[in-house]
This record gives sequence, structure tokens and C-alpha cells, in this order.
Amino acid sequence: MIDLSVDFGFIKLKNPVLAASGTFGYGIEFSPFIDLNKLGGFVVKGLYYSPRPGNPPQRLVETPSGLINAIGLQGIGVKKFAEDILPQLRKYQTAIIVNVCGETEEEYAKVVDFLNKEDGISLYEINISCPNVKEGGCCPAQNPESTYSVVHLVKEVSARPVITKLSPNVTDIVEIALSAQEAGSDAVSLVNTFLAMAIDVEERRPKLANILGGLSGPAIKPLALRMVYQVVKHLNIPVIGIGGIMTGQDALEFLIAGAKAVQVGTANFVDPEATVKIIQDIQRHCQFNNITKIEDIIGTLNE
Amino acid sequence: MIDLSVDFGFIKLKNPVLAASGTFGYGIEFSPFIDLNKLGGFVVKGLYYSPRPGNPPQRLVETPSGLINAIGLQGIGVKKFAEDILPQLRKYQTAIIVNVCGETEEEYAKVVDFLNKEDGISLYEINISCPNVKEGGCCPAQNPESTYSVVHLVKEVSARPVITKLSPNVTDIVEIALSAQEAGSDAVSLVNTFLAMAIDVEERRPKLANILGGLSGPAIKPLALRMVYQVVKHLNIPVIGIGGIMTGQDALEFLIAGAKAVQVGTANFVDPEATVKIIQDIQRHCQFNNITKIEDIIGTLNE
Amino acid sequence: MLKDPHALITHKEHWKDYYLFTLESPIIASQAEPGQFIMVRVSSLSCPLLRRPFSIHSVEGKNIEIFFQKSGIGTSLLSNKITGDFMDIIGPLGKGFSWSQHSKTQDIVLIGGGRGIAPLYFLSQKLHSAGTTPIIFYGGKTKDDIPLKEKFEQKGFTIYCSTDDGSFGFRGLITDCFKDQLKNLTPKQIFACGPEPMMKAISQVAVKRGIPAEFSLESVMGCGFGACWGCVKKIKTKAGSEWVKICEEGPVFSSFEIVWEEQEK
Amino acid sequence: MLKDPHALITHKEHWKDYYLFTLESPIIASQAEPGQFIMVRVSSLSCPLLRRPFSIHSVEGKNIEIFFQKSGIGTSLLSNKITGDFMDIIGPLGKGFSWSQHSKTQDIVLIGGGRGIAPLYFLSQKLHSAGTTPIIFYGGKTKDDIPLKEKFEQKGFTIYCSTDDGSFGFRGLITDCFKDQLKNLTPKQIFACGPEPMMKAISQVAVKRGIPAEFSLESVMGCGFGACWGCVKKIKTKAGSEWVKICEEGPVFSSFEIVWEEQEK
Ligand SMILES: Cc1cc2nc3c(=O)[nH]c(=O)nc-3n(C[C@H](O)[C@H](O)[C@H](O)COP(=O)(O)OP(=O)(O)OC[C@H]3O[C@@H](n4cnc5c(N)ncnc54)[C@H](O)[C@@H]3O)c2cc1C
Ligand SMILES: Cc1cc2nc3c(=O)[nH]c(=O)nc-3n(C[C@H](O)[C@H](O)[C@H](O)COP(=O)(O)OP(=O)(O)OC[C@H]3O[C@@H](n4cnc5c(N)ncnc54)[C@H](O)[C@@H]3O)c2cc1C
Ligand SMILES: Cc1cc2nc3c(=O)[nH]c(=O)nc-3n(C[C@H](O)[C@H](O)[C@H](O)COP(=O)(O)O)c2cc1C
Ligand SMILES: Cc1cc2nc3c(=O)[nH]c(=O)nc-3n(C[C@H](O)[C@H](O)[C@H](O)COP(=O)(O)O)c2cc1C
Ligand code: FES
Ligand code: FES
Repeated sequence: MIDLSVDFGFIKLKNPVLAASGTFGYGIEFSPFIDLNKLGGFVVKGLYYSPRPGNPPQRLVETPSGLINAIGLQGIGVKKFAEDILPQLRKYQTAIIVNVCGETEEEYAKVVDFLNKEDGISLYEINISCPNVKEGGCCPAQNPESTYSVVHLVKEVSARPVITKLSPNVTDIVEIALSAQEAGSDAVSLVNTFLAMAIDVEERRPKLANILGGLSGPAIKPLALRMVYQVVKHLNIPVIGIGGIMTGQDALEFLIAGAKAVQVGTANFVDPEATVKIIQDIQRHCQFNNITKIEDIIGTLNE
Repeated sequence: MIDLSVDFGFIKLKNPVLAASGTFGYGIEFSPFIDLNKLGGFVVKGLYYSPRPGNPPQRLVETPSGLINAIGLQGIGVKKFAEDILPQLRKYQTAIIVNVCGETEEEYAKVVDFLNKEDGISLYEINISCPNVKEGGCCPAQNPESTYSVVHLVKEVSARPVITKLSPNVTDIVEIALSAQEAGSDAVSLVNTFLAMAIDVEERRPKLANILGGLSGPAIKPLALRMVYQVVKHLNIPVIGIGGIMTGQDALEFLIAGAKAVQVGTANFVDPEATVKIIQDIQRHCQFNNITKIEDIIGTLNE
Repeated sequence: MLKDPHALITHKEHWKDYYLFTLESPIIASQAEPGQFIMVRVSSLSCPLLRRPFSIHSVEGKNIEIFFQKSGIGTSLLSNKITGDFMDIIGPLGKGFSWSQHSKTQDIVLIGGGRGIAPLYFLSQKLHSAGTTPIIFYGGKTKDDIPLKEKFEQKGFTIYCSTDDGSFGFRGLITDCFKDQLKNLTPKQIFACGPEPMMKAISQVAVKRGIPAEFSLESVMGCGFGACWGCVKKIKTKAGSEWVKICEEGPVFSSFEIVWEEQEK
Repeated sequence: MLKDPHALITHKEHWKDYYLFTLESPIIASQAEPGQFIMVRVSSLSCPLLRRPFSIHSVEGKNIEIFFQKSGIGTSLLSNKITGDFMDIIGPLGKGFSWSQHSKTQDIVLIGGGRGIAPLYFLSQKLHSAGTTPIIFYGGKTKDDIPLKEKFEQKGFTIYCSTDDGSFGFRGLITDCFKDQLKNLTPKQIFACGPEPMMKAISQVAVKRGIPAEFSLESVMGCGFGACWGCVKKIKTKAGSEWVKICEEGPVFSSFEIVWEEQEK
């Protein structure tokens, strides 16, 4: 028996494979395909306090080995989530993580405050890449001070451990990660999508109605892995690797680089069984290499 | 007859398609495949003042729709370039651009100063992504002040117009581009490669001897295009688009976004005729759409 | 709804750029309804990355058929598959046409433009076995773009064809051909699929004449099963109108639900 | 050196994971020398992105042959090609074996490990027609990994085979098989190609015994024609030793030029 469990200190996951926010719906969309109990956990679609209409279509563009999305965080808001969705999720024996969004710092806190009362949530993941409508700028994730500020505020109200999800659109990812750690984040996850664009040459207009979107998928894996490698070296809280993971091999690259767990995103669209297959692949790799605990692989990169 | 020429003010190119530095050798490597005179121009491999040994292998890793390289700017130095290579290049009727590197600001200036005396060079492109060995850090391209400083120094000694080549590994590409413009750069080109990594899962070691390398190829096109789009909006000097261009369609995306010209990199490895085919594709597109001058396409994005 | 990675191609036919594949996929076949679709993995590599949606063109025992037009990289790769190859498919997906309530309705009209004819064959079969025989309108750019004409005729359907260039049948758009025939016909229900401008024009006629009409919409789909929120169209709901996932709530909607593109601007 | 996007596959053979393609490419055929290679585009899409290098396995009139082992995505895609398909190739590339100066040398030994046998067949043919008949050593993991054994035998060459598992011929490494035969043989020249540890071991024997030896090196190649500086190996030069592009200055180098990997550390 191979022990695939990973211990974050504040939570123990049955295995290091999570599904990434926004690519796994509210989880239940995948129950026709896989047994959700097999996952280390899953992160639900980003939640603002209020429902959000999202962007007009076209919302997706396929690019070489990648996908640009500009969904615009369409969502049902916390109340409907708590009423309609959470009751369905409580029966699963896996970590349920809520991806917390906000247009202002206060909105992040409001979401967390509201959800604190609800059972069946294991962790919060704060998505600091939400556009800041109030200040007109991009998002807290691009600046160490605003990262600190949001994380600090959320930690103050949160009744549960908090993962901070970092944006890759920065000069120095380590600086932002350190800020999150300093502000009390219990873990960091990276990366969110890369700001991207595509143009329709015949029509001479942006392919996305929103003009810009976020790139995900295999194309970004080498960039995400580099960032995880850099962040792991400087942090003493757990790091979750995300970006272009399609196979067990991809997941193992992140684990070897030092990620305690990984999240699988775009792969879920291509193959709704991807998460479970990745877990199987990892298991097989351990078996083949006589590794009895997955934790013996984590952070074992020979430089 | 379609007029493909583009006028930068300080130079007129016969067409907007250049070959990118480090992917086109010293130009002559491609003469068995294409007529170099057909190009808008080409940028030779990055030149330091002194010869450089480069990194140990493995230097290349293929990734989904991408290539990570860690060549380490192996090169022959300016003297050998001036003696052995330049005389062979002078016969070509196309813009010859030298990609200028330096471990210190002074080295950039020394390269330019040395080359000022040599005939047959049209422009300098300063590669501000060279690792700064002296200060131990990354490179001037990640900071607006050091960008300003290098560009300013080079402009002072340069007898020729100067293009500043920007790195994409930054939070705010516009800020860096503005710095280059303020320091007197005559144009900017973007992007250089994205810092990336790949891990050999069986051996549990980085695939590249240098651990980190730069990602290029189709995978990065949506990111490069987004940056060009952003920079064009804020600069009043010409912008050259680079990143994952494989076809005429790809090149047109950059031109429509507002780039005055493009550089073709990794595509040259896959198809040594890529540049010439891209020129033909652009020509065909113009013909088909009754466009008589390529400049009528540049910056015509309907938002 | 299930994933079948081993849907065997048992038969392949093609006419210029149009392809018909017969796939052995018993469970999907047993569940499929007209207007539903499948998501097909076109490559095991990472480019093209996403699955492609195709309507279920017909069901015969444990087989389903898809009918598609080669129009890009994905369909081009698909067109190279041969009999004996396996396909990795997910289906049946979405909600189909409301055909079952129309077994008594006479003068049902099906209107297909180009590859939009695909789901209408399955629908025509179902209606036929339910006891009503729809009238078919089928338009294409040239006579090469209406390859399924004979297939419908062989089943005994009345079919009106149009081509933009007049190389066969009515010269012009299928919408005009349909409007033209309205002097003779009194349709009680319209089902249509094709390019959006075509469907919009039909919708306008239908609304004006008070004919109930349903349309199968297209959109770029990331997943096909409700997980990505990529495929939305503006649909009227109780709350007004919202971006609705057409892979889940559609792809079929009625005239009264769809907010056509130009209208929103 | 030229790009031939229309190299027609006129013949295909295979043994388990090993494939032999005959390609009609008259100009490349007319220029090719043993030890040179071609760069093959394995997909017209962007993944896999880079061309793959393959040694020229033989030349017959206007045809060249390549012999390869399916060992990853690229070779796997390639193995699906069929007779009548075109391949997009660049060649002949690099500098080959110094065979022409050895037309009088007797007791030439060719040593191939696994797919490393590929360039040695062409070399054996050239040497043979120049008037000297080399002795062949051919090693593989199992008897399935030495599929070209008969091909050499049919041409009348003496061939010693080894398999790691002893399923055919000498049990063990081809290097040990070769060392074992050194009691009977007095080679005047060695040409070898195979995994690097094998070549390194042979190089050490060769240097010790004063036998001139040449090796065809492998490396990850970005372009194959000198433009990317990706394919370097440490080679002794007048200036000491430097990273030399093996696609241009090699892939063939002598014992005295190569700085084998462990040595540098
Ligand atoms: C519910 C539904 C049912 C469909 N049924 C059929 C059918 O039965 N027969 C048929 O020929 N076609 C059908 N289509 C359209 C078909 O999915 C597209 O032609 C196909 O995806 C194009 O893929 P490509 O790679 O060849 O083209 P490319 O242009 O190379 O594809 C690029 C990207 O755009 C997307 N895309 C491009 N055009 C469309 C489009 N019109 N709709 C959705 N996505 C698109 C692709 O998914 C891909 O992500 C259907 C579409 C939908 C939404
Ligand atoms: C000069 C030269 C001649 C060769 N001749 C032959 C031959 O005649 N027959 C034969 O079977 N093989 C030959 N090889 C090795 C062959 O090129 C590789 O097996 C092939 O590139 C693997 O591609 P893949 O996509 O199947 O493997 P993958 O592992 O999926 O390829 C991944 C990447 O690694 C590179 N790569 C992986 N292994 C090697 C390798 N050993 N050498 C170079 N690049 C590699 C690929 O180019 C690609 O970029 C030769 C290599 C060189 C350098
Ligand atoms: C369609 C789509 C929607 C997404 N929505 C969210 C979201 O709501 N919150 C969030 O933190 N990340 C979101 N992401 C980012 C993913 O969780 C993930 O970080 C990113 O896609 C990179 O991983 P991948 O390459 O495996 O997809 C979304 C990604 C996609 C493709
Ligand atoms: C092997 C290789 C070497 C490169 N060397 C240089 C260089 O010397 N100087 C430079 O400014 N850019 C260098 N680049 C970056 C390219 O010029 C180009 O900016 C980048 O590859 C993105 O374009 P592409 O996606 O078309 O390749 C190099 C790229 C590659 C792949
Ligand atoms: S296609 Fe993903 S939600 Fe509809
Ligand atoms: S493979 Fe590009 S220089 Fe040798």
C-alpha cells in the first residue's frame, strides 16, 4: 500500500491531487464521470458575495496547447451557493475548498464571514487576481502591499485555514508569495492564468469580447513550474502547484520541485476523468520506483 | 503591386518581417534555404564584447508548443564578429541588426562603441535581458530605472538608431517600455523569452543543465500579443512584435495590434524558410483584401 | 451522459468536405435524443487541446452517426480517421428538440443550413416513427454543400433545397426559399439549425406569423458538460435575461428564449 | 543541404518498435555521406514542435532510407506514416565518418548499439564498394532489438551480435562482446554509434590499444543546421576544449576530440 496522503499541518489530504477553481464547476458537474471521493479535494468556482453576470461571449479561444478564457467570474453568489450547492457537497469525503473573490478587500472579508457559518467547507482559497473594480486597477496579486492587506484582512475574519492563490503576471513571484506568508496565509497556490490575447485577422477585432483573457493549459506548464520552484525555495508554508497539468508526469514535476499538492485545471475540460487518472499515474510511479509514501518524493529535486 | 515597406522614421524596411536574435545564427546559416535579400532584415545572435563559452548541455527542452533554451549566449565576441562575419553580411540588401549584450552597463557601451566603426550594420537592438553577473541579479529589463540607465548610456555612445528589446518577465511591461522610450530608445521590440523550467521525473533533476531557461514558440504567442497590444497604446515610438510567430496569420495579429514590424524566432528552426513564407502569406492576405500598402493594416484593431 | 473512449468507427462516408462517421457506442446510442450532441477528442496530443462538439446525426441500434464539415484543424484531423479507429467521445449532452410533444402536429418544418442539417436527420427519423412526416428545407452555398439531399429523399421526405449560387434548387438563401413556400404551407412548428443569421431570420418570420420555432445554437465550447461557463448565449429567463450555458440548458432554445446577437447591442 | 518537403515514402518495413522508411529524395540522396543525418518534421501542428534527427541509413539511387526506433511522441507519430505519404525533411546535414581514406584499411570494425546501428549500414555499403569489408558488432537489449542482423548477413558481412538478456548471441553488452573478440581481431579502425556509455567504453579500449576510432554522437537538436547552438558537446580544439555544435562539426568525432561526459565533472 502506497501512502499518497499529504499533511499540510492544518489539514491532511488523502492525496496531493486537487481540481482547480473555475475548471471543475461546483464539483457535482463531474460526478457522472468520476467518484469525487477519490480526489485529494476540489476547489469550487470563484465566489463573490453577490451573483455576477460574467462577460459577454466569445469567452474562450483555443491557442497552441492552451486556452484563453474571459468568463468574467460569472457566478451565483455566496447565498445561493450555501443554499443550493453546499448541501449537495457535504456528503463527499474530500476536501472542499472555496475560491473567494472580491471587487474590494471588504468583499473578500464578507464572503469569508458569510461562509464561516456554513458547514462542509475545509479551506478557503483567496483569489487575489480578481479585477479591482473600485480602484480601477488590476488586482491585489500584482503588488506585495495589497496582497498583504487582503490576506491579512481575510485571515482576521476567517474561521478556517487560508490558501492564497497567486497570479503569475508579476516580475517577482517570490516577493508576492512572501507577502502572503507574512500576512498569515497558511499556504499559497500558484499559478492563476497568464494575461493573454488573440486577434481575429479577418475581422481585425479581438477574439474575446473582453479583449483580454487568461491563458491556461499545457502551454504555461514550464512557466508555472519555474515559479513554483522559486517560491518553494523561499517559503516555509506549503505550496500548491498549478498550471498545465495533464498527466501524472506533469504532477510529479511539481511535486519533485517541492509542491505539497497540485491542482488540475484545463485538463478537466479535455478529460473529465483527468484528476483520477493523474492519481493513478502517481500511484503507479511510486509502485514502480518502490516509493511507499508520496511525501518521500516532494521536494527531492537534485540540482 | 503591394507596398510591404514600413517606415520607422529612422529606417525604412522593405517589409515588416525580421528574423529574431539567437534563432537565425549570423544569418549566413540560412543562405542555403532562402534569399536573405527578401527579408525586412535580420537580427544576429546576441553579442557580448568578449567571446563567451555558453552553458553546458542539455541546453534545449521541448514543451507543448514551446521550446525552452538555455544556450547562455555562447558567442564569438565583437572582434571576431567584425573580422569574420560582417564582411560576409555586407553584400546583403537588407537591414542587419546587431543584438547587443552586456554583463555590465559598460559592456553594452563597449560593444556599441566598437561596432560604431564598422560598416554594414543598420541598427542596434539592445538585449536588456542579459543576466547581470556583476550585481548578481537578473537583468536591467525587470526594472524601469536600470532599463533607463542602460538605454541612456547606449544612446549616448551609439552612432546608430537603437531598438530596446524588452523582457516579458515583468508585472507591468508598459512601465518598462516607457522607460526605454524616455531614455531615448528609437524603438522597442518585445518579447524576449519567458523564464521557464522542466524536470526529468525519472532522474528527479532539472532537464536543463542551467536549471532555468527561456520559453519561446507558439505557446507564448497569446502572452506576447497581449503585451504588444498594451505597449502600443502607450508609446509613440515604433513597436516590433515578437513571440511564437509561425505563419502569416500570426504576424498579422501583431501588425493589426499595432506592431510596425515583427520578428520570427523559433519558427526558423522548424522551417528555415519560415520568414519568407510569412512574407508571402502577408502579401497574399493584402491581395485578397485589396490592401495596397501594409501600413494600412498596422494598428487597425477594432475594439 | 458518459465518456466512451472506445467508440469504434464502423463506417465512413464523405462528399467533398463533408464527412459521415458511424460510431459504435451502445450506451450513448441508447440515451440519445435529437438535438443532443457529443464532444469528440480530436487529438491525443495537446494541440488541438479542446474537444469539438458535434450533433448526433442519427441513431441506429448501438450506433450513432455524426455528420460534419471539414472547417478547421480539428475537423481536418478527424476527417483523417478511418474505419476501425477508435474515437474518444462524451455524450449525449445538452437538451434536444421538444419533438415528443409533436407526434400529432402536422406540417412540421425542419430547416437546415450547411452542416446545420446534421441534427435534423435524427429529428426527422424520430418524428417519422412517431407518426408525422416533416417537410425539409436544406440550403447550402453550392450543390456540393447539400450532400444529404438524397438521404432525406430516400426516406420519402419532401425536401426543398436552395443554393446561394443557384447550382441546385432555389437560387438564394434557404430563408428566402422557406418564405417563398409559405404561400403554400401552413407550418405549425419549426425546428432549425444553421448559421446564426439564418436562424435569426427564420425566428423573425416565425414570431411574426405566430409559428412556434426551436433553434439549435452554436458556440465555442470548452467542455460541453457545464463546467467551464464558456459557451453562454443571452437567454430570456424569469429574471430578465442572462448568460446561459448552452451546453447544459441548450443547445436548443425557442424563438421566445433567444436574444439574438444584434438585438443586445 | 536542402529542404525537401515532398520526400515520398515509397517503402515501409517494421519489426516491433523498429521502423525502416525508404524516401524518394533525389538531391539529398545524391549528396549524402555515411554518418550524415536528416531533420524530419513529424507534425504540421505545433506539437511536437521541433524536427527530429535521423541518420541516413542507406542510399539507393534517388532514395534514402532511415531506420528508427519508436521511443517517444515524435517517432510514434512518424511510425504511423504510410507508403505514399510525404515527409518534410532537411539534409544531408553534418559531417560523416572519414570512410573514404580507409578504402585500403583491413579489419575495420563497425559497432552499433540499438538504433545506433542506423548509420553503420550506409557506412558498410560504402566501405564495401570501396573494396574493404568491415566486421560488424551489433548489440541490443533482447533479440527483438537487433532486427537488422539478417540485412547485414545477406550482404555477406561477418556479424557478431549481443543481447543484454542473452536471448541471442553473446550475453551482455556489445562492448564486452567486442573486447572478447579482440583476442582474435586486430582492428585498424573503429566506427561506432550507440548509447553514450557504450561509445565511451569503446573509446577507452581504442585509446588504450591505439586503435583510431570515430563515434557518432547524439544530442537534443533544435535545428540541425547550426542556427540554435543547442546541440553542443565538449570537444577538444586548438584553444583547449569548447562547446561545439555537433550538427555542424559532427555528429561524428574521433576518440581524441570527444571529452566524454563524466570526464568534465
Ligand atoms: C452543439 C454543437 C453542435 C455542433 N454540431 C456540428 C455538426 O453536427 N456538424 C458540424 O460540422 N459542425 C458542428 N458544430 C460545429 C463544430 O463543432 C465546429 O465546426 C468545430 O468545432 C470546428 O473545429 P475545427 O477545429 O475544425 O475548427 P477551428 O476553427 O480550427 O477551431 C478553433 C476553435 O474554435 C472552435 N470553433 C470554431 N468554430 C466553431 C463553431 N462554429 N462552433 C463551436 N466551436 C467552434 C473550436 O471548438 C476550437 O476551439 C457544432 C457545434 C456545436 C456548438
Ligand atoms: C544526429 C542524430 C542522429 C540520429 N539518428 C537516429 C536514427 O537513425 N534512428 C533513431 O532511431 N534515432 C536516431 N536519433 C535519435 C532520435 O533523434 C530520437 O530518438 C528522437 O528525436 C526521439 O524523438 P521522440 O519525439 O520520439 O522522443 P521524445 O522523447 O518524445 O522527444 C522529446 C525531445 O527530446 C529530443 N530527443 C529525445 N531523445 C533524443 C536523442 N536521443 N537524441 C536527440 N534528441 C532527442 C527530441 O528531439 C525532442 O525534442 C538520432 C539523433 C541524432 C542527434
Ligand atoms: C475557464 C476557467 C475559469 C477559471 N476560473 C477561476 C476562478 O474562478 N478562480 C480562480 O482562482 N482561478 C480560476 N481559473 C484558473 C485555474 O484555476 C488555474 O489556476 C489555471 O487555469 C491554470 O491551471 P491549468 O493550466 O491546469 O488550467 C480558471 C481557469 C479557467 C480555464
Ligand atoms: C535558442 C534561442 C536563442 C536566443 N538568443 C537570443 C539572443 O541572443 N538575444 C536575444 O535578444 N534574444 C534571443 N532569443 C529570443 C528570441 O529572439 C525571441 O525573442 C524569442 O525566442 C521569442 O520569439 P519566438 O517565440 O518567435 O521564438 C533566443 C531564443 C532562442 C529560442
Ligand atoms: S461548454 Fe463548458 S459550460 Fe458549456
Ligand atoms: S541543432 Fe541547432 S545548432 Fe545544432
